[in-house]
Amino acid sequence: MDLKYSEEYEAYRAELRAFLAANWPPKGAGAELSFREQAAVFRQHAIDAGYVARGIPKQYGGSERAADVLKARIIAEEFRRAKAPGEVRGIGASMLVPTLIEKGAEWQKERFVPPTIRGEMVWCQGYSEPGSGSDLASLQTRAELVGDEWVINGHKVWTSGADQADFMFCLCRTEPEAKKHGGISYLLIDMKSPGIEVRPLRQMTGTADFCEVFFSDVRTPKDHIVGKRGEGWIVSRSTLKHERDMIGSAESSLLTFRNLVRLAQSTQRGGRPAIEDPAIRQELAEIEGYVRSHVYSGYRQLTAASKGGSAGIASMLNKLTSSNIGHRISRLALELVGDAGLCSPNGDPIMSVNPRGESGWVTQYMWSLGIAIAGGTANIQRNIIAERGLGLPRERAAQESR
Amino acid sequence: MDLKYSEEYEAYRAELRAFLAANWPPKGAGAELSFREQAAVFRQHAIDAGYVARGIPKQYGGSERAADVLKARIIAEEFRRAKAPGEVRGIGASMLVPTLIEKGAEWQKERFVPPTIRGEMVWCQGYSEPGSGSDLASLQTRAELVGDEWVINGHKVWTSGADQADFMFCLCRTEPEAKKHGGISYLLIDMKSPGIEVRPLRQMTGTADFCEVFFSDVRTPKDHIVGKRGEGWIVSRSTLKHERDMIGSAESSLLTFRNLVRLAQSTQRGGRPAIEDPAIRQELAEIEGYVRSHVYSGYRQLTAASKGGSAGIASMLNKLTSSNIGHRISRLALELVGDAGLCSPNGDPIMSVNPRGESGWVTQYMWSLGIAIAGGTANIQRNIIAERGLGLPRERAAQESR
Amino acid sequence: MDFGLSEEQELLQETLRSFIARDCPPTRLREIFDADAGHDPAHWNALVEMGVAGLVIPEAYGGAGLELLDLALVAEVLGEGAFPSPFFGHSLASLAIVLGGSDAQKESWLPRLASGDVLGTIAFGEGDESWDPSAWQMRRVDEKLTGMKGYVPHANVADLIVVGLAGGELALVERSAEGVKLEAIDAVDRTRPLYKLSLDAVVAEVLAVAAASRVRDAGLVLLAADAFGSASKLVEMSVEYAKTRQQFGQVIGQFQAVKHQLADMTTAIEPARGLFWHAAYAFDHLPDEAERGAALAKAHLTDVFMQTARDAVEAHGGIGFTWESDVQIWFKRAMFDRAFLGTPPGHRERAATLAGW
Amino acid sequence: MDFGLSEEQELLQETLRSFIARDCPPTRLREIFDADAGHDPAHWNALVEMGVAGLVIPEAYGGAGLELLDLALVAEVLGEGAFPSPFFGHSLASLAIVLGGSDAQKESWLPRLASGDVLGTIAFGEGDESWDPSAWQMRRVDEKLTGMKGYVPHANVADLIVVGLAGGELALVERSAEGVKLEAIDAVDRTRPLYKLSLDAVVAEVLAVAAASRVRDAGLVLLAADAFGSASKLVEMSVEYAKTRQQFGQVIGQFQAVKHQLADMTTAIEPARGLFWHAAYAFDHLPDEAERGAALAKAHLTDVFMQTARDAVEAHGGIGFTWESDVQIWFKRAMFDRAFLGTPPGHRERAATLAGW
Repeated sequence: MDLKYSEEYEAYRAELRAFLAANWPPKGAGAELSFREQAAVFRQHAIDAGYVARGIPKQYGGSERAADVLKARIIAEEFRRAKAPGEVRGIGASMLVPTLIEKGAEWQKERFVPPTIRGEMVWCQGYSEPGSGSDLASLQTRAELVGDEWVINGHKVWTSGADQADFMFCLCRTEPEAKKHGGISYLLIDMKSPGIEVRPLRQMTGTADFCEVFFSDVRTPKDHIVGKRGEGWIVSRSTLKHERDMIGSAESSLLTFRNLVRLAQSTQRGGRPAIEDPAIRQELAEIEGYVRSHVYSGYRQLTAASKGGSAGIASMLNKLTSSNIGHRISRLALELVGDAGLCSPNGDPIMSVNPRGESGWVTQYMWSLGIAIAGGTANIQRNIIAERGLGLPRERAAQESR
Repeated sequence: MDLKYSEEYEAYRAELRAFLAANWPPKGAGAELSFREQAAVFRQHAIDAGYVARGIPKQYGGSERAADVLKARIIAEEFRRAKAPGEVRGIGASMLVPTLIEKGAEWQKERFVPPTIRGEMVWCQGYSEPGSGSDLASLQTRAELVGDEWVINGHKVWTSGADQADFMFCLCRTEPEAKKHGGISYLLIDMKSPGIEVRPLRQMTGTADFCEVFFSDVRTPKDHIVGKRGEGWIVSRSTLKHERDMIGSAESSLLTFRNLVRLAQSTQRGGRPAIEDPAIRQELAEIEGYVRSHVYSGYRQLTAASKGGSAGIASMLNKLTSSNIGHRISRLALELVGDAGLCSPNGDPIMSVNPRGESGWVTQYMWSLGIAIAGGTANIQRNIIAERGLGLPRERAAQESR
Repeated sequence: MDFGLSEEQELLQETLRSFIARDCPPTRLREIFDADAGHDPAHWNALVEMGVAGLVIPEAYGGAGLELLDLALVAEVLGEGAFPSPFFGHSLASLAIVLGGSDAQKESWLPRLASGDVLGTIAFGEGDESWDPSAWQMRRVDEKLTGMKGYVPHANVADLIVVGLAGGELALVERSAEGVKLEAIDAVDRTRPLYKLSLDAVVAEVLAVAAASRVRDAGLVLLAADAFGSASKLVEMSVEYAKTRQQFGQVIGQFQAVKHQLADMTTAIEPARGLFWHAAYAFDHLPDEAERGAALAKAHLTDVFMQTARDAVEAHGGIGFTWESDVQIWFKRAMFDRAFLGTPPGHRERAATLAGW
Repeated sequence: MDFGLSEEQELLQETLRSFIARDCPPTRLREIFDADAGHDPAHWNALVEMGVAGLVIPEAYGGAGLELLDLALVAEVLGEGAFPSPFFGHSLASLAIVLGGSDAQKESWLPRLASGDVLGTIAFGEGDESWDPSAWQMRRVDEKLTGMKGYVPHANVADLIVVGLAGGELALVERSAEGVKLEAIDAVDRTRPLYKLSLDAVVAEVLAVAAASRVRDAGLVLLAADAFGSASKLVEMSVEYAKTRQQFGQVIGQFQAVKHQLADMTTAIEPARGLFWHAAYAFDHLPDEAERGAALAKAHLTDVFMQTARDAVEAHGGIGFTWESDVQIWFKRAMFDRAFLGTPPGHRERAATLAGW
């Protein structure tokens, strides 16, 4: 165990810092460009230097470097410190691209990967449906092969950014007679196609961070399928795995916890800062036990991955740990904000010292629920831990239905 | 709503107090008797006066009074206040007698009820087996009819007081080819029969409050069966219901809670009484919310019963509520006793102001687990609430296995 | 010894339930909620018709002369329906005059409050959790009030506002009086909209008896009752959902994990019914237990309601998190019940002190 | 950046695991537990052979010169086996001299502690949760000690006792010295028996440097490590039980409720492994974080262990509540880990203060 980085990595970090100092924010003529243009120019430099799109082959626009989780972490840390635009965010780069690299046809990689990792092509994901939340196998959206085109009819929900996306990667039922997972295919659909209707899906917070997407005879070319017909389930599995890791981030737990401590320091309770209340101190220290566990478990997984191994069952626990922590943090926060709990996530409490911060906690209180639900509910997570992690047998009902 | 007793009941209470003042403790010659003899004499008076064995017909030695839950409560309160011996305690009077009254043959009632309600015949219960805890349907102890006798072989566990009992009421498998609940009969067995071996079963507390009972070719007469052959499951169901009510008592939760408050008042924490610690105050008041809920829910069930009705699902929740409360109380108690948590339930902590009390809490900490397990685990309780109370469908696995 | 409801009380609840089922089913509730309308005046008129407006006003003044328990039973049913209504503020304003008014004040206001000609509300907290009468700052100079009140329910439709003053007295202010200013708050619970009230040298009438703590206690009991009714409804909705929603080839209510969560939700709320019953009964009959009982009932039931609301959202999965789901309406009602008149920890601390701990 | 174990560390753990599996399987553990024997001297000799007795003693004094992390990894494996051993007291006594001894004191004691010729233990608490050095009352007059210590682990087999003095100094007392009196306590955890120690004008040698807080911190980390190993073992035992125990015609591990309880138990303990790793590492490498890290690790892990022990008993049903069940041995170990050196709330309050909260 050694929590310092070795000399090799410290040298790498120094080199990266020099690169960032030289290139971000842009100087000279570059400083005159719009942020979007600045980001595009910088990102290309960063790809050329091997700091971005490291896992993508050069022929598809990446920098094709050997996987190194420690370097990845250093890059993340230093880019964040410099506030420099790193990997393109969003579901296209994080979920579709790895899937295409692994399972896509050559032309698909050539056409879709380069613009996606440059941020020029934006994606949305069409998995969830009103009747099938955690149970993807029961999805109903149909795609029928008519001549050289798939004709798609159905309804997807919980589609983040569908209103801004260029393309969707989508699971559709293509073999209606096949059972369960068998008849599903993984299709790519141009969001400008006729017959697509996108409606915002408003959450309890009042904002609409998701969409519903309706398909009426929407057409996409026959070759816009990833993997074989009926194998979409398998194609999608690796992608879902990535999503789970993304959500389970220990760093966001730590960040939220630090904000909670600040809240307790800035809130009054019975005429004294709330942080001086022994009950609050106990609860904070108790939560910190879980937060630190989560963070160190992340270090351990990182170390295991850097040695080419795995931390075993620990990586299956991230999501549940994260949502458990989110629940506890938000509960204490709601207690601390007091009257602000009467106001909507956008409303300012009367006479509050720190109104924005407090209504932000109301939002967080509601979102802590959304996070517990997203990417599979807690019950699904527990099933995964018990069956895949602990080796317990599947329930009879589940065995029969598959 | 009126939390006072009506005049009729206050008159009944006054009459009862006069009876108790006159009869307990015994005066004159009666005062010379042993406690056991005193209790027997007094109890017969109390039966004659209609205060004890009220639900038992006169022909079987009872006082045969109309059911009246308020009177029953007044009797319980006043007997407790006078420390007078009321109903005979134990599983014979509380579980076997109601079962016999409902399902027993005439000769069985005549022979077994009177000595049991007088405390002269002591019973133990043979339900649980090592292989079947919550799942009575899977029990293995066999009883084979050979001539005019049942010949019993098998092994029972968790039998309270088997070492002091005269008789056992016992579930045995009599029709080996019948499935599940079908082949079980309810037999009465003399504990002095050859072939019975009773061994104490020691709990984690170090004491042995239960026994194991082994049967090797134990014989009991053919007519010592309650109900028909193969119907023992049905016969036993009403008895189990009584047990669940007994365990779920709100009054013992209240009593334990009051002791917890006293513990917090008498324990020091950081140089001050623990009860002055805001974290302890919060936790106590939170627990009190549950305790009061439980107590008032009991009042409500009592009132409903006194009007000949039922409080619906509320009565299914007693057991789980009680063990949830027990868990929370014992957790806080363990925190309060501090060093006493290093000592066995029988051991005194060093330098403790109130040593007996503290090791008592260690016992309570362990027993709070025992209570959660006894009479069906929490999971079984949740199943009952969900299926019988909320009307949710049974699991497929459970459906198939029955 | 009777810890149960009378036939009249059960009838009152059933009448209200039928009325809400008919006149304010979820579709209508939805419309009011989405339009941020606060309530439907026709609904309030119907409650007035039923006698709800004057339930605890003595018969001598045109009311029904009933007790806090009856009012709490109404609150329970309104909670079940997440019914948008000025009931809460009106009831407390009426109680304030019943408990604290001089004969003349009663004469002047109670008949009109009972008949619904005047709608009342209360203005207690001034922000920063200043719900306790001892924390109020509202000043009175020459019979005129100047100051600010933070969260006044349904103030926009109220004619009469009972305002808490520094020192714990209560005063009556007419909304139409000069110097009264209202400002809508972006409140989370749209079934009980809140307003900021500013008074600038407003003429006011001080109530004869300082009954602020008693009115606060009654408010705590009503919130506890609302929480019980609401949480019970959420459990019912979750159970219904579990009986119909299919996943993995069966209704989700057949999964043991879902069953047990629903059983735990039931176990959390159902036994707590007696907590608000007892607190309401104590308010009128057991003076030594009234204040503490109200504090514990509010703390316990609004905490349980909030947790039940979280559990109900989870039981509904993704849909429960949407604006379109009815569950969120109760979720926000839980936020109101929990924070209004002060969050649970403060009441628990007060209960500890009242017990002599 | 390497948050993982070295090959040597993994080998050390594997060696110990194999040893315990062979020489102290549950049957043997049972015998020691039921006989209230405290430990098996042959087991201790084997640990000494493996170098465990001198793990953190510098090589110059015949030890292995390793760090607290290595010691904690041993504690973890001993926890897995609920191994009855004087390891805990001996390790802390050795550390006390390593950290606080003069050269002469080190010379005199460390080689013999490393070789196992001398067995050590510590005497800190004096009852009523007086675990913090600031609370000690033990008096020293003319180089002689008089007073009482409450819970001294394995004192009956120890040759050397490190005693905490009023003011926070540490002193060495030989068990055979005149005026030393031991009295067995009826301790709940029979794998680490406790003794009451009375000193009446006993000759003692005061350590050169007052290292009491550091030794306490090391003890907290070892208890946290023990708790992690023990709780992990309980989860494993519960999973195994659920895979074999039949109820209602199937193994209970097929019931979703049981599955989810086991998943929750896993989620409670497994991520917390890094908490004791990090605290142990901080003890030797991150002085600013060491004290607070130890306090949080002990508080969190021993709380989780206690809850895991309760859950494990419930997962085993009735059998888990019996003396015959192995589960109860770990349950009692949880009670030791939780209370020894002070219960979690005190450490959490200290952690809050150390953070400047």
